[in-house]
Amino acid sequence: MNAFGLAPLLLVFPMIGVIFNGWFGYRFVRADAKVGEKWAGFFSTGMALLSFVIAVLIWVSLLNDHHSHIIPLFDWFNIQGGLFRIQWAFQLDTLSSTMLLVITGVGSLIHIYAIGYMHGDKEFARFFSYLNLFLFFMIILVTGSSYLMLFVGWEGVGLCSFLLIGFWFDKPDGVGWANSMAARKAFVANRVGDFAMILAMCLTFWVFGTMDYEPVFESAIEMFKAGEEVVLPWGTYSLGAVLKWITFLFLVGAAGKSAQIPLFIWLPDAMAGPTPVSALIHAATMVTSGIYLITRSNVLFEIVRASGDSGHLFGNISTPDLVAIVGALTALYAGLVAFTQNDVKKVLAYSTVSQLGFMIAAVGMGSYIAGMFHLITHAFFKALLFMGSGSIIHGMEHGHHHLHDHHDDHHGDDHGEHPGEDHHDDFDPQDMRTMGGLRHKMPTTFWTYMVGSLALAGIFPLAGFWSKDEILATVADNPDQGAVFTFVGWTLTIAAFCTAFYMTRQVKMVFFGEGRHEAVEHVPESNGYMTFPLVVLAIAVIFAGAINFPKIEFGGGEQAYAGVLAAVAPAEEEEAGLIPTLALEHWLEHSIESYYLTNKADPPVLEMPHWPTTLNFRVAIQSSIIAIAAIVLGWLFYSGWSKEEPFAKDRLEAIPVVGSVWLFFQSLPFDRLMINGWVETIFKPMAALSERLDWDFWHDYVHNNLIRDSFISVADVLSNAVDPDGVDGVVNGTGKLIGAFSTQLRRIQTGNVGNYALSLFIGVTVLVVYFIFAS
Amino acid sequence: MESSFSALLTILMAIPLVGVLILLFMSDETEEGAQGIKIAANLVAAVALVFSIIIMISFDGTDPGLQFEDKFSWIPALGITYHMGIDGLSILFLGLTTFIMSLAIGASWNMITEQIKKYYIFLLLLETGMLGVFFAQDLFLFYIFWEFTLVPMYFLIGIWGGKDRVYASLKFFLYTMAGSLLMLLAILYMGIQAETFNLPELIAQNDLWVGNNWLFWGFAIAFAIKVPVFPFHSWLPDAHTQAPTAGSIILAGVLLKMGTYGFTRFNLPLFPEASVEAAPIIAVLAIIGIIYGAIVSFAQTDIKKLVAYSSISHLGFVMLGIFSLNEIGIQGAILQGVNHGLSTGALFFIVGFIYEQRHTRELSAFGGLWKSIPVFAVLSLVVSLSSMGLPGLNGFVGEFSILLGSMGSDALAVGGSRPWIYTAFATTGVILAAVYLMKMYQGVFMGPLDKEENANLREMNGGEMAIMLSFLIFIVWIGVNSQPWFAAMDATVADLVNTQIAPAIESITAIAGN
Amino acid sequence: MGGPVLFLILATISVFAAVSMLTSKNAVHSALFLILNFAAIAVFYLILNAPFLAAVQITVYAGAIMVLFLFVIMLLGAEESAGVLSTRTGQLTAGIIGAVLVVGSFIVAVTQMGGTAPASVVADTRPRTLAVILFEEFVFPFEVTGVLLLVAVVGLYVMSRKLTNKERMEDA
Amino acid sequence: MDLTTVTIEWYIALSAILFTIGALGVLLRRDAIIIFMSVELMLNSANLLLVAFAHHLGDATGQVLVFFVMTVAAAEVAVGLALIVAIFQSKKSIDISEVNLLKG
Repeated sequence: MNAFGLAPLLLVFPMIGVIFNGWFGYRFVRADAKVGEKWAGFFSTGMALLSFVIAVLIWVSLLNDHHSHIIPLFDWFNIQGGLFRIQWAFQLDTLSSTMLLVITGVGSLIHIYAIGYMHGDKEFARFFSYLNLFLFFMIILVTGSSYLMLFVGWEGVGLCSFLLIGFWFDKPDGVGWANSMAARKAFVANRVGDFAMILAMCLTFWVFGTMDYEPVFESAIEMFKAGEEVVLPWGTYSLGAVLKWITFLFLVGAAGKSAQIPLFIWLPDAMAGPTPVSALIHAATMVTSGIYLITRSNVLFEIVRASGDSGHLFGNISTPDLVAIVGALTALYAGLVAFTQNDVKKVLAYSTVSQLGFMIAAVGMGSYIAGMFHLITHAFFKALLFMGSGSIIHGMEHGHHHLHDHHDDHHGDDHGEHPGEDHHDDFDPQDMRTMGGLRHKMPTTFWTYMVGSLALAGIFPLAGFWSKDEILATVADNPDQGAVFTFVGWTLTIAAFCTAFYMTRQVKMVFFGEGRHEAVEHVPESNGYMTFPLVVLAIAVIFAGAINFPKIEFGGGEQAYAGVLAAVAPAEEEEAGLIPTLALEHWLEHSIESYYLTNKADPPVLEMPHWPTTLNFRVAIQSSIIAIAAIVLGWLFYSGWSKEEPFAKDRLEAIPVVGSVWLFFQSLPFDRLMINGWVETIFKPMAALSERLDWDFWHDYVHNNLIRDSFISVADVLSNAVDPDGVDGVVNGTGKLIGAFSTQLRRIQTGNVGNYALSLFIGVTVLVVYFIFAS
Repeated sequence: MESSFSALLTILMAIPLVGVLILLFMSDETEEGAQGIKIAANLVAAVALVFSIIIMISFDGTDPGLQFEDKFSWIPALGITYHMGIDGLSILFLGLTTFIMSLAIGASWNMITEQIKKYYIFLLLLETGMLGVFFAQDLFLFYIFWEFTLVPMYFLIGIWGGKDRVYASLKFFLYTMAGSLLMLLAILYMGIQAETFNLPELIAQNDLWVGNNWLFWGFAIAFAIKVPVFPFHSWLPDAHTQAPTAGSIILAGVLLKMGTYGFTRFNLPLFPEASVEAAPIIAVLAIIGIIYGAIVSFAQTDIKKLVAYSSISHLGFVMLGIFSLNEIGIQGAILQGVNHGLSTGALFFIVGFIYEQRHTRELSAFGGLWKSIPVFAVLSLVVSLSSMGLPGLNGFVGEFSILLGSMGSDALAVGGSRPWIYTAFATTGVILAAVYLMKMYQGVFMGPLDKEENANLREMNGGEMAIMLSFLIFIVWIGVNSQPWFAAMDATVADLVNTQIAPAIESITAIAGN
Repeated sequence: MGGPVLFLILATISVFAAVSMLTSKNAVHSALFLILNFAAIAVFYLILNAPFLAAVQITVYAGAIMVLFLFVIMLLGAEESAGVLSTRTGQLTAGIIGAVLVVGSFIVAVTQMGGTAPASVVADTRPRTLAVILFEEFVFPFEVTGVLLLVAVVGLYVMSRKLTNKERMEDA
Repeated sequence: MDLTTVTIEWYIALSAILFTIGALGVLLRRDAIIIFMSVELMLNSANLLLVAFAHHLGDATGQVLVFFVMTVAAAEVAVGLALIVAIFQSKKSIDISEVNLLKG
């Protein structure tokens, strides 16, 4: 008895939600906002929860049976002549099950939260139908059994992201246009990644003859074992040389979706969407699909790593190395930018980019379990932080409304001294500089936010500590992997410092000190729909580290390394303890095929970096010290922010050299490079040029002037010179001749019936005579 | 020659003509008369549609040859035959034609108010002509139908078009006509040399023209103008923007496909070697068209012109697929032809629907229409997404097959060139499609609703809803389950590739190898 | 084929009736002479083994068609016919020469062809047999004839209906 | 020429004479109604010949053809008389020499 057959229901439930809310919910809300919101909200939450239940059932079934299960539905493509066949099929294994649990679990909580957050919005039902649609596509993404099905979800979540970022497209004063521009930017940036995905899939097909995961991986392994070469229409290549391009293209695709350098610029703008969206799509689920993609394709990446020279893209950097480097650089860069942001959500957005960099770096180093582990914990605490920030924004808006309602009673002059604040339209409920001291106003939000921040900073024993530690330990545990690992290790360590620092800055600015705006005085705690998910997630964050506790061996460093050699760690050695260690690893390793190709295989096919299995005390202590140092520093820096001067220079900006660096990062150099460098200087002139070239030149000039005018001038010559005497003479002469002849003929037509009858009669007679004498 | 007569195709072609006869006896002078004409025209189109569905259902996809043949000698002295038949190359276009025609005739209900009788007569004549183009299996017959379609379209643009309609219709007519002349020369040459105009017989002796590349180009230029392939595209924006909505739908939906169909039906089997030799050239033109069309489309502020230019981009994909010269590419291209007909047809309907109420097509005049006409906005979103190739909708199925086919193309790899470069450039069209379509969609439907005229728009009525939903059903169906659509042409295309193109590639590779 | 005497008598009657029809001034008289001619021909039909046709000849021609003629003559009050013969001499001469030529041609034809022997069998001319031939061998012409009649009816309607005011305006 | 039995030639001659009389009527009379009567006469002469040949050849088909001729005659008379009435309505005369709209 297993639940795999229920897989289609995973999609059916969210789709029902989409249809219900798209068709009925809209009318319900319009008819009666209060009751309608209940219906719309609870219905789609219910659908998300039902999907979660199915996901749990599938998980339970997989506990008994670790193998991957393919549930085919029906053919999508089938071009028999080209042997190209793609089915709609689910692949249920431990990896997709893990993703499913995160998506539907966190997704359900965010649905509940959104009921509270979106309360009062006229487009309440539309919002929930988008959320359900997003779940639908996200589930396709993680359960598809082929790259092409993954791509369906991949584009589908991009679409939902577009719709949800642009959700408030009708706000006045240009805000609506800005929102929809942000949505478009996200869509197009994602499309750049999709460009690479399409090429990667095409290449995969022509190399392996299929796009289904399992056959692709199996034949890749077979070809690698046999040292076969790949025959493509344009030549013959070694497997590594081809796979390095496929994996490179996957990296570009992942960079688009998971907001890595150079395509991350859309994610901070995506904060224009409602906060539950930021929590669900732009923190917990969609943006992690790049990590999922690389983890899913681990065999291909590991073969490239093991291919030596032929797998090198440039110098001696192979694709997995490049993945790690891109991840690490993104982690650092986004961490630095997060320092400079004053918008409460933008800080979290850059933080997300940075943490995604950590995960990408982890999978790039072959530490797929660490990447997935961080993905899960990050989903918990970043969703928590985003929802917390939503709660704060909500509170600030309420406070401001409250203030504004009493505006007539109090005289507004007393806060007119703050420029940019004297008019209520200029009030930005997301600006951290106007906050402060919210911990008393919003206790639940505060405490849960603290848990999330500390987890993100990597403080023991919260979830972030364990997962981030495992990533850093990967570097430490693989001292033989060369310069790339060392570089990535140091970069990530600095990024970890940044993480702790900017989170401290944020927490200090938002919750501590004195309120720097009157609105703070009137901020209420958010309602139960919003705080309940916060509490649930906070508890999850506290305990989530348990899903992959490392083994703890007190044998000192040397022995720790020895333990690592066991690394690759036979599952049978599992120790019975109070808390099971390495649960996630034992669970996921069934889906990471390359794991079975190392020393588990006989003979070993691949060599891959070791996965950290025991707690590396050096790394743990080092990173804890860094985190605590950053927190202390941040605390000192940002204490005593004056109530009177909320918009004074930032503390870091005030320091001579650091200040200019700070300003450099605040000006978002990368975004400018991408937007100005690309769109402005390349695309717009091209469009203008094409307008000139196509319309003015090709259409108007060539056709109207060259072709038409030359035709007309030739016609002119003909009609004025040649025609009158030559052609015309002949034509007119003929005409006159006919005219004269017809004048004579005309006389015969008397109009008298008798005459006509006579001619008929004569004709008949002649014929009769002819017939008689002819015979 | 052996004659056979299953009559189905001839009857299908006669249905619109019967409709024309009926309409001739009706009067559009009174309100009721005009109503009657509309109903009659819609009924005739519906009958043709039902009839074509019956033919499609009874079509056998596993048979590579012609089916439902009507074949007898017509002018024996010249070797001209009356030969109609369909196979995998044309079966989808048969359905597309009758389907698009029904919708175009339906879409004209409110949009055309003058000279109704003539208008519907021209539409029905056009339907017969287009069906004839797709059925004809004799070069002479084909040429007659090919030219015949020009006439009704010329009048449709010239009488019911926008303000520059005379210019546009003349340009359309002359452009296409000029291209056809070369084809006529080629047809006459071939017919006289082979002493027959019957297509299957000509294909059987296509060795006669090996090395005679001007014949290939004679056909290719005529078709390229119709498609239109860059740089022959400049009639298209004029014709599209000036044509009435139904005209644009038909133009995009079916007439342009006559060009791509011509390539598959005539160029590939008649001149396989010339096709292989020309593949890189045409593929490059196709890719220029993809990128160029997309960029120019982005620069437009008139939404109808934007959609018109997007056709150039989309048909670039189709051309690339055909000249990949393998099963995946060709089948993808044929299906993409159908897809383009559906999604661009629907886009023109959307533009027409908005234009009818606002009398402007300037992007800046719109904004926030989602708020005033939400149902229409949602359906338009799906159509736009289909046009930009979102997986799960029809556009992706065609585009992806084409890209896949082009990367594995042996023809494009002849002489050591790298097909993946073609694929990579063509794929940028996918990004650009998102850029220009999103620009249009966002500009029209999103943003604040700050103009009063936009706030008072009416939502679709029942008939318009039915038209949109008919488009959408196929957009989703093909997108989710393309297998039956591919199955219809599997056998024919495989036969074409195996018997004609593969040997040609082999011989040319052998020459290039030496 | 009957005796020569009978033939000559009937032939004389029919020719006399025809010539009288042509020359009489009164249209009603012309019609009555024509009926006489038809009656003579009906007797010929009886001689020629065509009793059914003879009956039809009387009912259709003498009955229906000629009644129609008389009806129209009286409706229009056109008894006094407009001139017996054409005043144009050219026409007259040409007509007479033509007539002579035709008759002459026939006579030449007859003499040249010589006498062919009549068939030994006597055809079965019962109405039933005629019907079988009509509906089997000639069914398509029969249908076409039906269409012809329909067209005639439609034509009659078109010609005889009253003009609408609008059309009268257009005519003027 | 055998004058003792009535052969087919006799009938040919008779019908030729009748036909010519009819033709002359058409040519020489100006009264439209008489012209139509003459046409009827011509048709009858043809009928007579058909029946005579049917008898001569022993084949009833000739008689069947007479039916068709009669039908055509009936249709012609109906249309023709209607025309005459119409002409009379507009010209107040049935003299065909006054009807010459086709004059070139």
